[in-house]
Parts: sequence; structure tokens; C-alpha cells
Amino acid sequence: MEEFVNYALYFIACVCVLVPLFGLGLAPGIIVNLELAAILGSLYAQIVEKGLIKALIKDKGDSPMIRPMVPALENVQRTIDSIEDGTFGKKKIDKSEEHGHHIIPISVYAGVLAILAIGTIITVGVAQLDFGPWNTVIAMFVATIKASFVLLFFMHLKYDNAMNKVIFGSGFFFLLILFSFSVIDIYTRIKPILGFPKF
Amino acid sequence: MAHTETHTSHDYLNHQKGLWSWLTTIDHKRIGIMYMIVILFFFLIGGIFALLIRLELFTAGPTLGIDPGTYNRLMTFHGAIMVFMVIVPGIPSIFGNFLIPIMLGAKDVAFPRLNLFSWYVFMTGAIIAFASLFFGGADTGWTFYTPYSIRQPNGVIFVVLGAFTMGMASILTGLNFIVTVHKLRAPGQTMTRIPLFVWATYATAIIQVLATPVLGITLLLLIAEKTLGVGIFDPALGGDPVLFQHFFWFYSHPAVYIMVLPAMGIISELIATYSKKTVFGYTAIAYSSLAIAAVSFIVWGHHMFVSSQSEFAGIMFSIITMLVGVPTAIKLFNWIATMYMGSIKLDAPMLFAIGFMFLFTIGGLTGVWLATLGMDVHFHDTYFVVAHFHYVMVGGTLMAFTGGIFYWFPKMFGKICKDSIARVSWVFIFTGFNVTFFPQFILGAMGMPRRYFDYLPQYESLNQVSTVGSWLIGFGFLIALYAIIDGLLRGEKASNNPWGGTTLEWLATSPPHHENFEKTPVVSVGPYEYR
Amino acid sequence: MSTVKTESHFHHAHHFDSAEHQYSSAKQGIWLFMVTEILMFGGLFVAYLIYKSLYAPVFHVGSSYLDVKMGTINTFLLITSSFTMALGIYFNQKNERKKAVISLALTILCAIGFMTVKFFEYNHKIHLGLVPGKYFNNPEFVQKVADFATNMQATSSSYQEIDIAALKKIAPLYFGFYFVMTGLHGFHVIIGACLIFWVMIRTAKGDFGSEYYTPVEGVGLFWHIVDLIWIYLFPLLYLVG
Amino acid sequence: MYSWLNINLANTFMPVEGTELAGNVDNLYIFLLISSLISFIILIGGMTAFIVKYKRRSANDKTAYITHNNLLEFLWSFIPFVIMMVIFYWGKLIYDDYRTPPENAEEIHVTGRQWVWRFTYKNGYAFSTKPANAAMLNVPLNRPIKLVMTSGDVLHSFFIPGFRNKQDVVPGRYTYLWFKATKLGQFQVFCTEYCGLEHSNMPATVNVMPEAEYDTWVRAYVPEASGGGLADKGKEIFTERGCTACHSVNGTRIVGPTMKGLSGSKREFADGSSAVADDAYLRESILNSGAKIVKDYPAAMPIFKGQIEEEDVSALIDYIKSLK
Repeated sequence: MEEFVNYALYFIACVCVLVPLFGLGLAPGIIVNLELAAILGSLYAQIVEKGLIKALIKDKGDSPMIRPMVPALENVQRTIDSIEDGTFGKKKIDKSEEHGHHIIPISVYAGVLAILAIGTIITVGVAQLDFGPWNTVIAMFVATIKASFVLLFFMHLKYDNAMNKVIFGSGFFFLLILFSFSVIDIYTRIKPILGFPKF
Repeated sequence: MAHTETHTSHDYLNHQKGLWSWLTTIDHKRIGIMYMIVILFFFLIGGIFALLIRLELFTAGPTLGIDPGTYNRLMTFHGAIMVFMVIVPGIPSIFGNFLIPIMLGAKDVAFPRLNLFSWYVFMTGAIIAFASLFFGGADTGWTFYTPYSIRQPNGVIFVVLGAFTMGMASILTGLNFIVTVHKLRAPGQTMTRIPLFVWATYATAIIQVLATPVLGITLLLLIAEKTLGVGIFDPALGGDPVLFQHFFWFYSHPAVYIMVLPAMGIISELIATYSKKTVFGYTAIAYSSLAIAAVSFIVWGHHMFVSSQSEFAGIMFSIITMLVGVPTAIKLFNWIATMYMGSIKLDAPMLFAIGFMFLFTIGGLTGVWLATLGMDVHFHDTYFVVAHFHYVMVGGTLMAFTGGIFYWFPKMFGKICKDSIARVSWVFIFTGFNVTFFPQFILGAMGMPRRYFDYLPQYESLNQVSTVGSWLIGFGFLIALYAIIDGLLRGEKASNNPWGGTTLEWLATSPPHHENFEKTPVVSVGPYEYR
Repeated sequence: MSTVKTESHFHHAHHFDSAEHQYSSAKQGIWLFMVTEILMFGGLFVAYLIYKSLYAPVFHVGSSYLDVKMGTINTFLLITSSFTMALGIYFNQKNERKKAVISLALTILCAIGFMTVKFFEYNHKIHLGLVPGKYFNNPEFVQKVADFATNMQATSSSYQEIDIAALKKIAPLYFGFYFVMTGLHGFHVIIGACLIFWVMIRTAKGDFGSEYYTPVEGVGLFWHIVDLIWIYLFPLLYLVG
Repeated sequence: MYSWLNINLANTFMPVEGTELAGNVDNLYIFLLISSLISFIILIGGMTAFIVKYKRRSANDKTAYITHNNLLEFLWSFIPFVIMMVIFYWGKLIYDDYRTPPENAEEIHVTGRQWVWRFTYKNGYAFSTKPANAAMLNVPLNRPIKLVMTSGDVLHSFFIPGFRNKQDVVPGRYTYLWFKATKLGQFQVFCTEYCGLEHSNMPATVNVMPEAEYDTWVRAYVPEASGGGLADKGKEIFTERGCTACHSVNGTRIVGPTMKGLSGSKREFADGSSAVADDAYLRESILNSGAKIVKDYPAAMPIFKGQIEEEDVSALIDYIKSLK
């Protein structure tokens, strides 16, 4: 029964998102993205269920191509395992409960300050050159790097528990919703005529 | 279950004495009661405005001898008071404050002083909003649509600033509840064992925290617009009035769920207790609250189908709006399934729950009509919309609210209201409500636009029916108020668990100890174990 | 909680199990509040980005009117203050009260410096008549916007539809955004400085130590958010035209 | 009066269908009404049946312990979902019709202002709904018409209940509304976006004429140089801009002071000061009414600065001066 419900829910999801959009020919982009997500999801499922990474490490771990990647792969496998048995993130919570008052050495703070200063110089410097629309992209990219350093180290988010990370992430997520949906409307509707017509 | 005698000497009502001890209290129960007093007062004012509006619409043309400007101010204040001061803060601030810690088995909310602070912030906001009346009032409607609101005299600023401040109180309350639910559950009280009212208020709190800041910035920009002429929302300076609507509804659509989700939580409690039966599909109801909260953020465009929003955006918002209907339907079906093979007792709170189901079903179904693109073009901004949202807000939220008051009254004050009086009030409110608002569906279909001071003669007969109905509602609420006052003055002493509820608050004494429980309870079963 | 707090004997509030429990709850509350700050400023950013793409010439010319040097100084002031704020928490964790007070005082100094630079910038703008909509009075700026748009039309075919007469009318929009965004941010800087002053006094009185420093941590988070917002505001307003 | 007691036809209390599209909307309406009625009966009927059947008999009734049922829960989320998708698709089809005017549609320009509509035909024939309230938007039968609309001040909305059609009129941009009338006669138009004092008094009428009659009517208009003095123009503006809503010209008090004999009289203000109503005062009061508030009157007048052309102000002042 449980399985039936699961498959039924999956079916609902498909019908609910794909069919109406596909049928109406509304947004091929959305469908492509969803299919990509579905492919990634099934790939993930395969890796998890069939243990592809484990097999890779076991069979080809000695080949020169793979050897340098083994530690990283093992890391990935460990994360996957922790998600599967439901302990993902929990270890971190325990750690932060123990070391709730995690003390970061001054040297780290100083390093972050240096990075922020360098970031600022880069942004100002780049702005003097003309890359056209890329200027905005570069500036925002550097700003985001700077912001993440502030978040992770100054605000200790790196050592904080998963819940606070989720809470903070949700702020940006809902901002994205506000932005994308307003923009979707603005760019698909009649352009403003700028100014009043005479009566 | 109910075995200990009430400890009147240690309950929260007489733990400390005097007005000052109330105004400086950090006890969540007392703060809940303080919210109750002021919100009932605001409700009275908003209700009087509503009656005046209906009276003015009794005949086509002027009836009361007021000019259209006064009518528009009445209409604006009715909306602003009812939305920002009554229905949005209502259930979370009163019942949420009073009950969430008790239901979780905690001694208080996470930040008691912040809780008191948010009461003062709320009061400040309310006072600022009312101060507008001395500066010419506001006649923009509670939506403050630009550019009209920019062109109006400065009384608007006060209402906007008041709404902003009350929004801040709403954020702080929501924040407090989220942390309380996360951090202060009693031992054994897992997330799957908390009562459904807590689930609903938790989902509400998430919306409050995530949506209200956008309202805040929108209103601040509106104030900047009026004082400095910034031009972001003013088409005369290149701004876009439709962007204002996007920002406004990004808050105000989720706000609709701030209003109705806690009501759904109350209904879950009432139906379980008065059917003496485990809630059917606890998980489904709990998660549907979260689902509604999540989806509510991406449907706001259905308020703007004819606002010159793009066709693509309209279609997108319409299809997502349809998805909200699914979790709502799940809830309704689950409640009815809970009644199946139960043992149903029609006390006043249960009558209010049934009234909720009846009216909310109508409100919900007509909501689907309004989310339908082609249909909404005709119904938008007509009395059909007015009827629809009153069916959801009044028929839904206020029904649940009144039912909740009678249900938890013994717990709050240690006395019992006369059930017979409460039932009489239900009869008047329920019939009066339908008499008032059902004709408005027909008026809307006939094409009568909303916010009209004057209307064509052909709409007169239905408007008169509607006005008569409003008197019935008013009378019904007066009886309910009488029942409450009568209960306070002459009510019988209540036992700890007069209705046979199974959630934690019925383990506490009536009225509860000032630290809720003398000994922190340990929870080992789910919330609705009737076996 | 009215008892005297010493470094080793912090009494947690009655409704919490332990000091650790209270600390993590308080922190979660502060993070939730930070989310509301992000969303509030986020609304402004969304509006800014939308208008920037609609009326590019206005924003281009507008940003050229801002003094990048002053903006850069302010950026350095704020990131330094973020650093000293972090140090303030660090020294509290280490029970080094004197150093903590000095760090916090330095943070306040940076905030005052920031506001001073801001004051000169504002003064300059107001002097030139570069103020929001209603009071805007700088024909030269409007002319520059028009020239820039004409130039765009001449060099690229995709800007043919720009209505220059109308563009002139909406030129003040940039300074509307400038004053609202930096004004709201400046207001947060002032609030933050006051809060830092409050925790500084309490640190000096010895209320905090390695056992209990939640208010410092909370005020610190608020201050970093103020910094974070400036990190985005600076390039958007000053650099990206 | 519509016979809304007749329940045979669900749409009897909807206004007369003036277009083909209105018929489609009414079909959707009937479908929604019937499907909602069925759902309502299932939900509330079920509830009532349970209330009656499982009424509490004694205080210690035993109840069944049912926690959930996956199949049931799946069904009652899936079936409403499917129904709602059908409704969405139907609504979307109609919406597409609303939003795609035929290529050959004839354009008529509509401008909304507080609280008057102004219609401009292709050949330059233009008139307002006020002061001549009888002025109707004449349109031909069976020919698609596209209204190109904009607003001069605040948001309005052009709503023709008979055509089931509505579109907001937004300042600063053009919006469209199209219809092909299939029934002769007059159709009511409302403003449905709140626009202030006279929001409910902003009606217009669409008059559907036979094609031949329409063509003669439209051709009868010959563009001519507008005559009349400045004061006459001022009188027109005075009515068009809705000044009449608050200011009388015959000495009675409405909301604001009367205009009769205003010019040259001594005005006393709320702050105790006073001034003679000369041209400069009139100008200031029109553009920025809040500067001087006449004693005993509310500060209710909108600010017209930037909203009104300079020559219109002069015309208004001339007109006010003519009211002795």
C-alpha cells in the first residue's frame, strides 16, 4: 500500500507539473529543467541504490586517473550514507551542541578581513574597465563571495547547526521567489509608455 | 485524567495583582488575555463600521446622509481594522500565546519579554493608525493602491505607518512561536505528537516571518513616495503601480493564510474533542498546513488577473492557485472523516466548528471560481469577491475564533459559559451571516462592483436583504459577548477537563498555574488518543 | 533573572533547561530576525534591479554622479568594523574584558566614521539638488541622461524605442533609490551602533564572559547583516552603471 | 429586474449576454456552479449525515480508532486535483479569447480620469461621459472592437458586465480590451478599480448599433476647430476633472467651498490667517490645495501639481472668475 501511494504521488507530481505545461506549450524551459532534475534524481538514486561509487573505488581505485579522487569520492559516499540512514546533519548538531561556543582563532578573522579588502579592491578595479553587461555579473559574483565569507566566519554560520542554516537559506529562497515572479510578469507584459498621454 | 483540585491561590490570574502587574507581565497567558481584550475592542469598532457601511447601502443613493468621502473612510477603516488589528493578530496572538506553551508542555514562550514588547508594538501601531482619524483619515481602501494613495492627503501616512508597526509586532510574535515550537517541547513531545493547532500556528508563524518584511518595505516605500516623491510606484515619475501590487500581494496573499490557517487548527481541536475520536489523517492535516503555507507564496498574482499583469503570468498564477485547493480539500475531507463513527456532541463550540465547515466550504469553492482565469475577469472587484472573502474570513476565521473562545473559556478563566446562550448566539451569527453575504454572490454575478457608495436601482432588493442580515450578525455577536461576560461574572467553576479533551492543556489546572504545570509533563502518546 | 550575573554563575531563565538551551534558542530567534532583515532589504533590491533594467541610461548616469572614493572608504570602514565586532565576541569568549571593550569601541568608531562620510556625501548631493523626485533640481543631470540615451541610440539599434522626453521626466528616480536605500541602511547603522554601545557598557560592567555573551553575539549578527547589505549596495549603487 | 428565482437556468441573474464570449463564460459558470454544488452536497451532506448518525448517546460512548487510510486520502486529493486542472484549462481557453483581439479589430481610445471616461474614435471624434452623461460609446454590431485604454491619474477599471469583460486602466501604460457585440442595445459600464470620491459615479454606456447606422453616425462627425473662449474651456475642464463633485457653482456647500463669487473675496484659513482670492491664490489652491485650507473645510482635495497642463489652469481660473 505504501508503495502504491508513493508511486501515485509521483504520478500526481508528473501530471500536475508536466502535462498542463507541456499541453499548453507554455514553457519548454521549465520542462527541460524538470527533466534534468529528474535525470539527476534518478542518477542519484542509482548511485545510492547500486553503490556505484563504492564499486568505482573498489574496482578502479588503483588506476592513475581515479586515485587522486578517491578521498573526495569516499567523502561523497559518506555523505550519501548519512542521508540514507537519516543521520545527515545530525552529527553537526551534536558537535555544535558540544562546542556551541566554538571559538575561531583571530588569524581566521584577520584572513577574512584580508579577503574582504582584496574583494573590494577587485570590484572597484574591475568597475573602471568596461566589460559591458559582464560588469554587473562580476560585481555581483565578487559581492557574493565576500558575503559568504562574512556569513561563514564572522557570523559563525559554518559552525552553526543545520536549522539555522536552513532558516537563513530560506530568506534568500523566498527573496528569489519574489524576484523571479515579479520579473516574469514585468518582462512578459506590455511595456510602459513612459509618461502621460494628453487627455 | 482530571483528578487534582484547582489551585486557585497559584493560578496565573491571581498570581500577582493590580493593573501594573498585568501591563508588565511576561507571562504568555496574561499577554494572551491582554491581546484578547484589545482585539475584541477593535473588533467592536470594526463591526460598528461594518454595520454603518451596510446601513448606508440599504437604499440606492445616500441613505445615512453621509457624503461619499465619509463612506470611503468608513470602508477603509473597516478593512484596515479587521485585517491588521483583528483577524491577522487574532487567533495567533490570543490562542497561540495562551495555548502553544501549554500544549507543548513548556513553561513559557521562548522570549517572554519580546512577547510583551510585541504587545506594546502592536498597541503603538494601532494607536498610530487611529491617529489618522485626526489628520483627515484615509480613504484608499486597505490595499493602499498607488497612485491613488500617493495623491491623497497625509492621513494615509498614519494608517500605513500603523500597519507597518503592527506588521513588526506580527513578525516578532511569529518568530517567538517558531523558536518555541522548535526548542521548548516537553520531554517526549515530538513534532509528530504536537496538537494540530500548534502545527497550524507554526505554519502561520513561518508565513508571518517570511512575508511580513516585504509588506514592511512596501509600506515604507509608500511613505517615502508620499513624503519625498521618490517615484518607484508613481507612474507620473516613471514608477510602476503594478509593481506595487506585486509587492503588496506578496505579503497580502500569504496573509490570507495567516488569517485562516490558525482557524483550521482550532477546528481540528474542536472536532476531535466533540467527536471523541482520533483525528483522521493527523500527518496529512499537519503537512497540508505546511503545504498551504509554502504554496501561498507563489500564488499572489491571482489578485491581479485584470490589472494589466501579463497573460503568461496570469496563467502561471492561476494553475498554482488551483494547487492550493488540494491541501484545503484534504483538510475538509479529513475533518469529516474524523466525525465518522465518532460520538458527536453538539455543544456551542462544535456548532461553531460545523458552521465553519459549512461556510468555509462555500468560501473555498467560490475561491476556485475566482482562481479560474476566464471567470475571474467577470467577477474581479465585484461583490462576488466581497462575499467570497467574507465567507472565508468571517465565516471561517471568526467562526473558529468564537468557537475557540467558548471552548477554551474554562481553561482561560476557570469558569464555564452558559452553553445555551452561546448556542443562541450561534444561531443568529450563522443565519445572519448567510443572509448578509449570500445575496452578495448574486449581486456580484449581476455585476455590482465593490467599494460603491451608490448603486443602480436594480441591485436594491438584494442589498436590503444583505443589510438586514448584518443586523442579525451584529445581534448574534452581542449575545456572544453577553455569554462571555455572564460566564466571567456568574459562570460555574470549571473542572480541569470539562469537555474531555486529550491535549496537554487539559492536564493543567483551570485556570492554569502561573508556570503552566507544577511538574513538567512527560509525553508518551500522540495528541488525540481516544481509546 | 534579576540576580547579579557573574562570569561563572549565569542563571538561565526559568523556562529553559540549561544555559546552553537558552543560548541556542536565542540564537535561532536572532537568525529568524536576520531573515526578515534580508527580505526587507531584498524587496528594495528587487525593485532596484527591475528599474535598472528598464531605465538603464538613468542608472548609468546616476551612478557616475556618486563618489567612488567615498564609497570605497565606507566599504573599508564597514568591513573593518565587522572584523572588530567579531573580535569583540572573541575576547568575550576568552574572558578578556578590556580587549573586548576596546574592540567594541573601535566598531562604534567605524560606524561613526561611516556616518560622517555619508553625511558629507548627502550634503554634497543636496547641495547639487540631486534629491528624490519632488525636490529634484538639477537640469544638468537630466541633460546628461538625455545625451547618454541619444548616444545609446546612435551606437546600438536595440535602443531605438527609448523615448527621451519621457526619460528626462523620470531621471530623478535614481536618486530616489539612492536616498531610500542608503537611508534605510544608514538607519540600520545608527541602530546597530546604539546596540553595540549598549553591549559595550554591559561588557565593561562585567555582565558577559565565556559563559554568557548571547547579547554580544546577537548584536554582532545584526551588525554583520548591516555589513552584508552594504557589500551588495556598494557595487550596485556606485559601480555598476 | 432579473428573475433570479428561476433556478432552471443557472445564469439567469447574470446580465444579458452581449457577446459570444459572454456565452462561453456563462457555460463555464454553469459548470462551476453544478460541480461546486455536487462537492458541497458531498461534503456538507456527509457531515450532516455523520452528525445525525453518530450523535453522542451517553457520556462514555466508545468510538472507533481510525488513524488514517492511504487509499482514501489519495483519492480525495487526486480527484479534486483532476477536476481543478480541468477548470483551470477551461478558464485558460476563455482567457486566451479575452486577450487575443482579432487583427482587423477597430480601435477606439479610452481615457479614464477621476471620474469621467473619454472616448476617441479613429477619425478624431472625441467626447466625454461628463458633463453630457448621455454620450454613449457607440459601437457597431458584429464587428470586433478593440479599446485601447489608459488613465490620466489613478487606476480605473473598465467593466462591461454584459460582455463579461473587464480590464484595469493604468496610468503610464496602454491596456487593451476587445469585444464583438452580438446583441443590439445598451450595456452598462462600471469603473471597478477604486478611484476615490466619485468611484461609484463613473458610469458609461456601450450602445450597440446596426453596422450601417454606426457608419453613418461616425461619418457625420466633421473635425472642426474648437471654438469658445478660455472660460468655456475652463467650464469643460471643471466638469471633466471632477471638480463638481466637491465644489458647487451656485453657492451651495458640498465638500469644498463653492466657486460662486469666490474670486476677489476674502478667505479665512484654518490657521487663522486670511488672504484675498486673487489669481495667484487660485493657482496655488488648484495645484497644491494643502497650502491654505479654508476654515471649517476638510483638507480633502487632491494635489494637481504635475497632473494638469498649464493652459488648463489658466482656463480654470478664467472660468472661476466668471462665476460672479
